[in-house]
Amino acid sequence: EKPLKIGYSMPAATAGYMARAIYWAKKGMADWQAKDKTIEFLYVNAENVTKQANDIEDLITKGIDALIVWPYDASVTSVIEIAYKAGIYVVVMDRGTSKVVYDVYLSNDDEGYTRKGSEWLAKQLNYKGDIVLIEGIPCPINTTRTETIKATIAQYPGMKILDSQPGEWRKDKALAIMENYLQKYTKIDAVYTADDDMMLGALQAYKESGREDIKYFLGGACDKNVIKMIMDGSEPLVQANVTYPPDQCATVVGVAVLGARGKVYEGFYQKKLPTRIILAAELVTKENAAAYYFPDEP
Amino acid sequence: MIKAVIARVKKFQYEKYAVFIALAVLFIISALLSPYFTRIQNLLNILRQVSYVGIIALGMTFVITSGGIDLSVGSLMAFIGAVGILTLNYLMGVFNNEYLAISGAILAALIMGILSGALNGFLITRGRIAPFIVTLGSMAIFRSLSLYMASAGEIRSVSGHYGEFGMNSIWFLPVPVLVMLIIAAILNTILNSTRYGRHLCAVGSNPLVALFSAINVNRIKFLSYVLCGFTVSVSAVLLTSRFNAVSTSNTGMGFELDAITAVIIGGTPFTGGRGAIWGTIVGVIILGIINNMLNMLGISPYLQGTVKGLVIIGAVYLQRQKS
Amino acid sequence: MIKAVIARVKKFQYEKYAVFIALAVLFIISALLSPYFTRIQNLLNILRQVSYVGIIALGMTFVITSGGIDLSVGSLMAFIGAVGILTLNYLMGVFNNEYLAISGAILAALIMGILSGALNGFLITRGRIAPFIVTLGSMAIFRSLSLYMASAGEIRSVSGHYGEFGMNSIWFLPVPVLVMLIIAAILNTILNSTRYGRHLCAVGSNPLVALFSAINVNRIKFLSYVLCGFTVSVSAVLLTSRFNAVSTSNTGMGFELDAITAVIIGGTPFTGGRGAIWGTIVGVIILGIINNMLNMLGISPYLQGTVKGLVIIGAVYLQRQKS
Amino acid sequence: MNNILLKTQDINKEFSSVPVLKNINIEIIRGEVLGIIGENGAGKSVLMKILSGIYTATSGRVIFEEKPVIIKDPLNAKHLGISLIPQEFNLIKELTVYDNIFLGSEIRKKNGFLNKKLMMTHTNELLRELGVEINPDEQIENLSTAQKQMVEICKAISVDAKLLIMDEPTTVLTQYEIKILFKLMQRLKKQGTTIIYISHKLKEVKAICDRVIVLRDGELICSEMIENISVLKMAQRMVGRELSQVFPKKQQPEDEVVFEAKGLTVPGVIENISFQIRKGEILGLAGLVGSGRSEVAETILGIRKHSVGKLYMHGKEITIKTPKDAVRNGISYLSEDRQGCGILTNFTVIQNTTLVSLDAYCNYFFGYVNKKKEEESTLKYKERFDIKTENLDTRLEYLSGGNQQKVSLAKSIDPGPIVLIADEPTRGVDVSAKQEIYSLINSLAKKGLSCIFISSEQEEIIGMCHRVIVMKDGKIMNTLADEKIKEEEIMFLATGVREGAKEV
Ligand SMILES: Nc1ncnc2c1ncn2[C@@H]1O[C@H](COP(=O)(O)OP(=O)(O)OP(=O)(O)O)[C@@H](O)[C@H]1O
Ligand SMILES: Nc1ncnc2c1ncn2[C@@H]1O[C@H](COP(=O)(O)OP(=O)(O)OP(=O)(O)O)[C@@H](O)[C@H]1O
Ligand SMILES: [Mg+2]
Ligand SMILES: [Mg+2]
Repeated sequence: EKPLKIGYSMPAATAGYMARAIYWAKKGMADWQAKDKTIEFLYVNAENVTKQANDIEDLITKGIDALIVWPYDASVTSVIEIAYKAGIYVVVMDRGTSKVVYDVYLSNDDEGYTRKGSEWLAKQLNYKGDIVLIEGIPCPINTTRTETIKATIAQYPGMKILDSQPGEWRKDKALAIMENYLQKYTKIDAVYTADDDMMLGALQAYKESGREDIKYFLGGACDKNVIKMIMDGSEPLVQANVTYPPDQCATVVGVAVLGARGKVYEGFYQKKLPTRIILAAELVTKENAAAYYFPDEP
Repeated sequence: MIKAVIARVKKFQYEKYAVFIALAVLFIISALLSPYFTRIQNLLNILRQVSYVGIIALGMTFVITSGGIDLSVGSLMAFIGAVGILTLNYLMGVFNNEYLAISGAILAALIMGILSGALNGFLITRGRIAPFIVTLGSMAIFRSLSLYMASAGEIRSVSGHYGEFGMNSIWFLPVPVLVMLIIAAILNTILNSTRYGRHLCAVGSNPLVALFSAINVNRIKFLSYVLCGFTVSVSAVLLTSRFNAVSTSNTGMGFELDAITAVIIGGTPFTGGRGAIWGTIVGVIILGIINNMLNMLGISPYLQGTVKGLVIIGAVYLQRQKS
Repeated sequence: MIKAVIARVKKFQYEKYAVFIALAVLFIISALLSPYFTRIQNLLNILRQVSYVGIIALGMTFVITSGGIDLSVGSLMAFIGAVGILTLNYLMGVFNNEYLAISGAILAALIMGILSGALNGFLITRGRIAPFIVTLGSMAIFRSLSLYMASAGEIRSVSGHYGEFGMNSIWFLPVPVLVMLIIAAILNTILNSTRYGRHLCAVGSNPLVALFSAINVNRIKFLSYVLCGFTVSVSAVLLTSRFNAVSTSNTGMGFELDAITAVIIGGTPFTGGRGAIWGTIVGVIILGIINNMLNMLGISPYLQGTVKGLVIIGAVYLQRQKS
Repeated sequence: MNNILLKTQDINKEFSSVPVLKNINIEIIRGEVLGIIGENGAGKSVLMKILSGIYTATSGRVIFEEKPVIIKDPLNAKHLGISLIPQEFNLIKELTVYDNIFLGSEIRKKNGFLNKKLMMTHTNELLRELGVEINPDEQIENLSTAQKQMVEICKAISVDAKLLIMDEPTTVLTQYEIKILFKLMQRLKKQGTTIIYISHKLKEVKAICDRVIVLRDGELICSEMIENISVLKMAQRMVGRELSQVFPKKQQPEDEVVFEAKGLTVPGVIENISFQIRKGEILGLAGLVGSGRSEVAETILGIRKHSVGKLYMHGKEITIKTPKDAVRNGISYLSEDRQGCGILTNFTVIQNTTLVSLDAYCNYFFGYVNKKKEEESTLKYKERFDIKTENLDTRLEYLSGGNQQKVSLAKSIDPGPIVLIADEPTRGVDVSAKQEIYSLINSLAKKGLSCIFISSEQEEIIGMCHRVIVMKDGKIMNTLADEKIKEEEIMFLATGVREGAKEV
């Protein structure tokens, strides 16, 4: 087969989740390379959106056939567009673009991610109780998540969101915020954090405080340590999680290879791969936790 | 005696051109390491990629020469970008001429840049607060205000033409590169051939002596921050035009560190009193080449920081002065 | 005459205690705004929250007093944390005494901190490279090395006891707070009452005069970076012990800016020559109170930056000196 | 038109409630050269700074050209036509000579750009008039102290001031340069410039001034036409008491050679410098500006690397790489560049005094400083030199120039050196303190100290030294001893010209 040059651009690992995403991206590339020696991967990593635009330009200069981008945010659309218009096979993932400048868009479901989780939480609490939130860094995904849970909880008159503060996707920040919440609110029923790193920080603060009012801690995105807790039942405060699988970063590699070669999945009767693939957010509980446990992830 | 003169001349030239030598060394190494590096398109890419930080670094050179520092440039960039695009979108509804709207938005952005710089300058000179603190504070404030304007999301322009000029090339030079070079030429002249430039160095070197020499120290400092704000706004207009959008949470992130680094690599001392405009340009280009090479060579993302750190230290080591 | 004395005393005290006054003002405002603020537990929380940056800021005070700067502290924290926990996990397999393993790991971390600080100091003094560049470079390098060690993920300790001492309180003071206060007391004595402290101020004030005064300028500077590396390692041990883990991508992120800000709020001038250890402690506490109040008042995340920026500028404005 | 250019009415100045000027009423007459003298800390510089807008008076008025004026900053003073050469250096080290001379009053072309060529030409003219060879395009940081002083003077005379204030312009100049300066002042006077001249060199005051004003402790003591007051009288008025013999009696040095330099060479700066100094000897180094005297000192100190040459202490060869080595070997240096190399302006009097000798105040184990001991020994210097300061914890930036110099001297003596290199030790010090310094050096010499005495004041060299080395262009011209030490001879060796043989 004809050699294929695939460029892969991701944001840098500034949070635990991104580290796992990069792990899967690399795994995806390594697996394909082992299968098919004619594929060359060029992987780049950006600390900010401007650097990502530069990265994509550099990849185009190196004459790639396909481009996989996890955009920092939708503002890189215009640069992705250059690649797309130049006839490069473009796969965009996760945080979307503002125009259709891709052949395939593959993503997790941010809204579903929060809705599934918050509905589970509401149900566990019998639709009654007070919740505190810990958000990530202010950015579009964070806004989606925060607004979704606010909307979900608003459906239930017995429930109230007491507060929502930014924990920057960081364990230590979330811990400090939780310490402050515990001073401020004498009764909290559950804690929702926008991802697992922050949930672990908040949990630690709660345990250190010696209080006994909180019933549930819910994060998301299946940190391996959290999944282990759920599997083992070692932490009664943590009983569920929602998937936001970072292995999408490996999946897109296959999508790009097939797409760039004009192929489709086996048994897929359409001429082309689907333009939009949205991965469902699944609720993880003790029953199904084992399926989501990847001990090799960072 | 003649010997002494020759020695003097030699030393002088080495110091003056050290940064260019560092650039040449880096260029040659890069050319040897990657076949893509010397392609015209790649070199033009590098130039355009660095031009946004480059333009800011030019203003920063003035601020650092005056003995100050401006940490707010990155956030200010997002803020001005947001103001510019919001104005554009608003004006698109008011005027029926798109170009008029674009001009209005650019004007608004430039004015905003000047005002924001003036605010920094005012607090530093009139308020007598350390530049580090003032601009650290305004860094937080500008970012926060831009996040607030769009709930941390991006603001897209509704104009189809706004995105054009930022991507155009004139003859073969991309517009932002051209703008950077023009501003550099102007600022270089100001720094070396005008009264303001002289006074700037004097203020940066020893404000007390400058005061004794009947120089209006506060005015000189104030203007350097205004200028810096202006360059940020120029850069913001070009960058938002490139994206035809601004990301309030991301745009300009970390630019302050890049700009300061470029200025210092370029030979302007951190303590002020002297400034090297062309040195700054070389400084940003060095940073650009490093980033480009990291991509071209496909170095592990985890180890890129190590390579980058080593090259920056190495580039400055090459041009360190004899004791 | 008596009048004169009174006036003198007044002036002297205002400058010296300005930062304490700023703290008091902030404290009173906070107490009025939020009923939870003055709870003992909340105040202890604030102290513990700031102690990690606080310990680093103490070392930073020495570096800034010497006329330098250290941008690498945040990354170094992650790096040392990673080294410490990896060593711990390794030693847990070698020794069968857990406490022995923990002691070994802490020792390794402290040594690593001293060595890393020494590396910075060496490049700055022997290499004659600007502190800004050296530590910017090593910031990138340390972060990159720690990311590499764990593929940007988290490294957890396998020890059950390592996490304990970082959490303990002695009498009622949390261990990290106690450590911070003890280090502050020691460094305050060193700065004000020993030969090294005197020489440090001399070097920061005017290196040429220091050189003529038979001071080994390079040695003094070098030691300040070593000390800073040491304080980072102490802080790293306490922080990783708190979490019984280190996140290579997150730990220490942005600590350099917080530490420098605290030092400057505390009254140490950015240009060196003078240092205020207790001022630095007050500086971190001010930062801690700001963060605490932002949460307590439930201010919108988008606008938190604005409030924080304003308060920092305001706190320093309160203590600006008369011209 | 009235012939009074400037008048002060009841000027008072306090620094944090401490009065330094009390009800000063003076009149300055158009076209005169007015001398102002007074002890260190008398308030001369402060008064001048008030006239040039650097400080504002606590109370009182200034009348300039018959109009009351408020001089709020130096810019304001410049517009009025008042120009000041401050006592401390006032140059930007990163800028060139001509930039500094025209700083704040740059010449511009019609298009607004700097007219560098014209400024350089003017600079060249000014420098030639002063008789110094400095490249106008040279950076200040590459100049020697005396050269800087000349640039400073150029700077002041380059502006067309109505009132030119010179605060101790000649402290580091030799007679040769001073003569040129005086010629220049005469010319300016003829052109109608009024000059205020502050100096501790009373003979100069006598020579150049038309009238002299004496300040003591912030009060105006008297104003006399120069014909009516002798140098001795001036000194008495300043100090308020009789003054005894200026120079102490020279002691015969011992025969033992303490220190020796052999063939010191720093390419392009000094060449083949060899000399010996005996125990208790005071060895003078004389020469013109830029003759390389300070460079010899800096080379011995290890600040400059010598390419050839050896140093011996008590006959044993010593290697000195840094000033620390020098101090360890018992060599101490008093720099002529007080603010650049000598003292730390943000350190207190005590901290400065003990900076070099700090080891003696520390315990061995921890380097813990015994502050009581520090204070005691600093107090001794304060009393001995009459250092005028509120208390010993005052930062040096708040001391007058002469008092800073006294602290600087204390600092270099405190380690108890075997060899003291004193570079312009009496720079800016008043007459009575000068006497005190002379007698101190003399008594130390009696106890066995060897002193290399660098000075631009011939009188000092002649009055103090056992032998004098005269330098020119970085080389030793000759060494004079005992009765051979004469002004005429030193001048001849330093310039290579006999007095009156040639006009420069
Ligand atoms: N900024 C200041 N703050 C406080 N005190 C000051 C300040 N400047 C000067 N003084 C004090 O004012 C007094 C007069 O100082 P001034 O500099 O006028 O003396 P001077 O007559 O010029 O002496 P010298 O001959 O040594 O130069 C001194 O006692 C000095 O300590
Ligand atoms: N940093 C430097 N670089 C190059 N040349 C220098 C430097 N400093 C001084 N010189 C030169 O060295 C020569 C000697 O200067 P020096 O300061 O020793 O004179 P001096 O005899 O001490 O005069 P004075 O005692 O009056 O200051 C001068 O010609 C000067 O130009
Ligand atoms: Mg004076
Ligand atoms: Mg000299």
